[in-house]
Amino acid sequence: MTAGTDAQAYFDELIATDQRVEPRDWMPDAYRATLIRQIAQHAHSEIIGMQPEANWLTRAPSLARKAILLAKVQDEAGHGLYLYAAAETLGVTRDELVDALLQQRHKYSSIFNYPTLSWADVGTIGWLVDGAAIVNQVPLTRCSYGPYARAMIRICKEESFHQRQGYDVLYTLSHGTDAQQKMAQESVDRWWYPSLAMFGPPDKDSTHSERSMAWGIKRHSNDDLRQRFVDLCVPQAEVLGVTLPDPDLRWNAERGHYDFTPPDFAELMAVVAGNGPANRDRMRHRRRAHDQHQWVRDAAAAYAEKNP
Amino acid sequence: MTAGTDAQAYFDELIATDQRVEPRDWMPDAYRATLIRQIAQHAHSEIIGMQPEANWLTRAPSLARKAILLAKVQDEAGHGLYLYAAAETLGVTRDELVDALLQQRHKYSSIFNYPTLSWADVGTIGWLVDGAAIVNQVPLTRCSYGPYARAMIRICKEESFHQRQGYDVLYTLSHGTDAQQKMAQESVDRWWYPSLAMFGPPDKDSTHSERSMAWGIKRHSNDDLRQRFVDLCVPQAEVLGVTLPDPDLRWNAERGHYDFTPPDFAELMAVVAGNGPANRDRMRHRRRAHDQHQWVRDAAAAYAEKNP
Amino acid sequence: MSMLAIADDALIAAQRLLAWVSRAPSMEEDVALANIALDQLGVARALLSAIGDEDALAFGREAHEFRNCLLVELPDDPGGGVWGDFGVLTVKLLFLSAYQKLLYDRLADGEPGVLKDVAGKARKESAYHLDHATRWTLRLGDGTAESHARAQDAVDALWPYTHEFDRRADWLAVVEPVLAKATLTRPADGWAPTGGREGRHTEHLSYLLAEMQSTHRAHPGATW
Amino acid sequence: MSMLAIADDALIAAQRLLAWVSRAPSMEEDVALANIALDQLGVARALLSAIGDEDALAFGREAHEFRNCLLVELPDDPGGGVWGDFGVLTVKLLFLSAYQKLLYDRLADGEPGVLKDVAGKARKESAYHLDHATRWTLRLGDGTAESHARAQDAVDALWPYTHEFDRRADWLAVVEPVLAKATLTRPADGWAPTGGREGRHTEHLSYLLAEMQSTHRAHPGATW
Repeated sequence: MTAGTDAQAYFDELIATDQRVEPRDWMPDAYRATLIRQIAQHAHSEIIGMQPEANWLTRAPSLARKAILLAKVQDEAGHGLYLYAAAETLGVTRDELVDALLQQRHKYSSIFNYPTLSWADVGTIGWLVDGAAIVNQVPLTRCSYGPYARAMIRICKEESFHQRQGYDVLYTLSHGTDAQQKMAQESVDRWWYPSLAMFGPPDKDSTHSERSMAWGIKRHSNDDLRQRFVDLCVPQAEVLGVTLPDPDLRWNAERGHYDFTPPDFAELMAVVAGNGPANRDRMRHRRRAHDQHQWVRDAAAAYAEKNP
Repeated sequence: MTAGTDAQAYFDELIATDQRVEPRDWMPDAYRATLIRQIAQHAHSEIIGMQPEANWLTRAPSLARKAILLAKVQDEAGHGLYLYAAAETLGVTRDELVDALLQQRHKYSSIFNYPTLSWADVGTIGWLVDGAAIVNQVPLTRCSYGPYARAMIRICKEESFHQRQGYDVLYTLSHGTDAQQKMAQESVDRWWYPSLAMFGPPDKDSTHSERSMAWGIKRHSNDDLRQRFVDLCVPQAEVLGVTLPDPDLRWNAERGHYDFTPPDFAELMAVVAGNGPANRDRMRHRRRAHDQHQWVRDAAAAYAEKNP
Repeated sequence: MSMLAIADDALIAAQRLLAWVSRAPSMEEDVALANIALDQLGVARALLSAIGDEDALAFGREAHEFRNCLLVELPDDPGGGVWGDFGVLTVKLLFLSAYQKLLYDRLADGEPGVLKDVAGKARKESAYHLDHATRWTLRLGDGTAESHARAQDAVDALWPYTHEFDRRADWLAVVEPVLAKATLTRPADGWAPTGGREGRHTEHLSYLLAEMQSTHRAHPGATW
Repeated sequence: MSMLAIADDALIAAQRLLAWVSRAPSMEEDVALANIALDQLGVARALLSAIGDEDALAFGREAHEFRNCLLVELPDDPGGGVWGDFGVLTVKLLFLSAYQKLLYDRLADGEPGVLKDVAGKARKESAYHLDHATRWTLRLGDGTAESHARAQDAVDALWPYTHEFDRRADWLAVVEPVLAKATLTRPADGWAPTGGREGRHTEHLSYLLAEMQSTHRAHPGATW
């Protein structure tokens, strides 16, 4: 579609009045490309994000927790499907996007490149990782692109359910036996800074941000969202009875916020670049699920052709 | 080698005077074939017999027991090697014999077609299976074929060591917690009759036996050995505090032996025919170990050729 | 069929199924297999809770105390790895869900009680499982030469274990037409391993339990 | 290097090695690998006994309490199955035994105590392990095209984990010539995962422990 003056004006008007851009509407190529990249990355994150939690499905310590975790991981697959469908409204195919993931032309959220080392990590991921995701994603329910905004409404609702479940896992552990309490604390110690890093680099180093703000794709700065997350977590950690591993974490009455130690952004960059503890395992797992089932997809295609 | 009158006479003389036939000596073709079959079957049994016990190597409940079990399974591999070497003195190659196993032209002891379902089975195999093997094999230390007789001397010594270790595992269990005692009894219940079946079909149905007796390969009938084994086990079971699962087991003062219920020989025949609980798993395991390492053997051969 | 046996079938089937999640041939299949695993887990929990403490029963028993049929404990990868063979998964689910559907139908129409209540819901779920497995059996059996061969291998390997199902004639009446339509050969009957219902299992079950029970057992007396 | 870390290296290495017994490429190799596993187990037992109760330490700790390097906990089959890749096994043993030999040599020449005593015996054993692994590395690296590719894949995959070894220069001086002689390419240094010595492991260790500890944990307080 070429940009007529009218189309551009209509688009600008939609953005200016905080209305939704829909698939049939004209949109700037860069807007479309930005959205495809962002929605795809989000979809990839849901799919890769199944792995760290699925890692504890076979070993959940009670049948009730096993069922809850299974339903959660299933939801993530559903979110992935839902988001790929949203991306497809922008004129790409899911196969293209999956290929971009497998060929590592696309990224996914770096948080999933950390390993899940104990059952407590299932709780901590729910509490901190889903918690951070919600803080990141709630503003996206007002994203200027309609299909993405609507997907995020549904996803945020489910994520918030997951977050409460994770919190509950951790609460049970931190009020359990000594060994369970240790397990909970050890887990929070490992996940705190990677969770803070989920909001991306500090504003001063953040690329893409300004344009995304102007387009109504992004609504708050990385640092603002990170602060909001910390402010939410501190009182929750107190109720949980776990210690956030930051000796400099304290209330700043002047700012009306908690002061905190920022995550190690050099580590974040290393993980993004492919050198997190589990990047290789995650991609190997995803590729293997894809590659070793080529024969299944071939069979389905052959059967469909014979039985139209 | 053709049988001259002198050679046949010399062979007959050796047998008659209970001396040893050596590889360089002339021997009847049928004698050679019988020995090859028997020694190979014995070697195969050692190799296949590694599997049921190796099944508990990763899960042994103490490091001391793990080390003992590991050394035992290693001994079995060693016995296999030793026996294949003895068979090779009769003019076959190990590769031919291994091939006969993999192609299922040769048998191995049917006892290894039963699964090991608990740690107690490690004890029971030592006590009953190694015990039965020793009763079977001690007479073979006086076998007319020298290399086999000498192999059996060494093997019986080690087997008897293994038997005591197994007995000790079981003794510890049967004097342990309730759950351990149950584990021991449940294991003995499963292994008792298969162990009795290790002595083969009843004398009236036993093929090959008479000729093997005449040749000094076999020294006692199946039923005699089975009786000897039962007579040995009953007092040991009492010390162990386990019940042998035979309500008709009782001392017969007249015979000077224990009366007992014979094993279900129809079941034995089914297992021999390939339909035991684990026949397929055992052969699949052995074939896989062989097949999936063809590339390793090829590499070793290629390297040896380049570096003579 | 004891209630415990029905529960254990469902529990062990769920444990095998959920290992597929994140490893399936497609994302839709990840969702579907998670769904089937959740259904099985739901039946297991309802029945185990009727018998006693569901977690004590799931995490506190040893292998010989489980009463599931052997079929459900067989690994989807004969090598014991976490990456199963989708042909084995499909055929196993076909065999199992055909059996479970018949069983739940009978129980749902039977005497009032927990079994009737649970079966009333489970019959619909197992009808879906059977439908799902049937569709995949057709695709694999009548798909490519490779998929046909893999499906037939799975059918041949798993067939002996179906002798443990009661009311075999009814079961055959469901399964044989599916195999025929999928151009798969119905194996001859022969070896018929049993023992699951009496607690005599294969060597595979204790490994499954070792993993399943590991977290629970590492913390005796803890609440989760 | 704490005594616990040295013991845990040996224990976890033994646990990986003994899974090969009955699955090796030849019967001689079954014997050899059992032998190496027994040596590792012997070191682990001697050191753990010096620290405390060997079984409480082996079977009673959780993953984050283990101090082994990451290399030894990596599965020989990346799919987590029991059937490992002999190339991975070989290269892992080469890397590990080169490191252990250097370590035991130092300790055997060091201050009197348990470590010195254990290392005095273990240095000879690890010299044999290193020799065994070297021979296989040469055969695989300089064998067929397939074996070369598989050995190189293993070298590439495992190399990053060797950064966790201290005194890397000494280690490189042992390993680099072996790789060169085996016509294998020494990978560039880059990603250098760590954490094992602080109890931050890979996802693989907890599975290994779940299996290893299963019998022991199922019977709290029992004597074996």
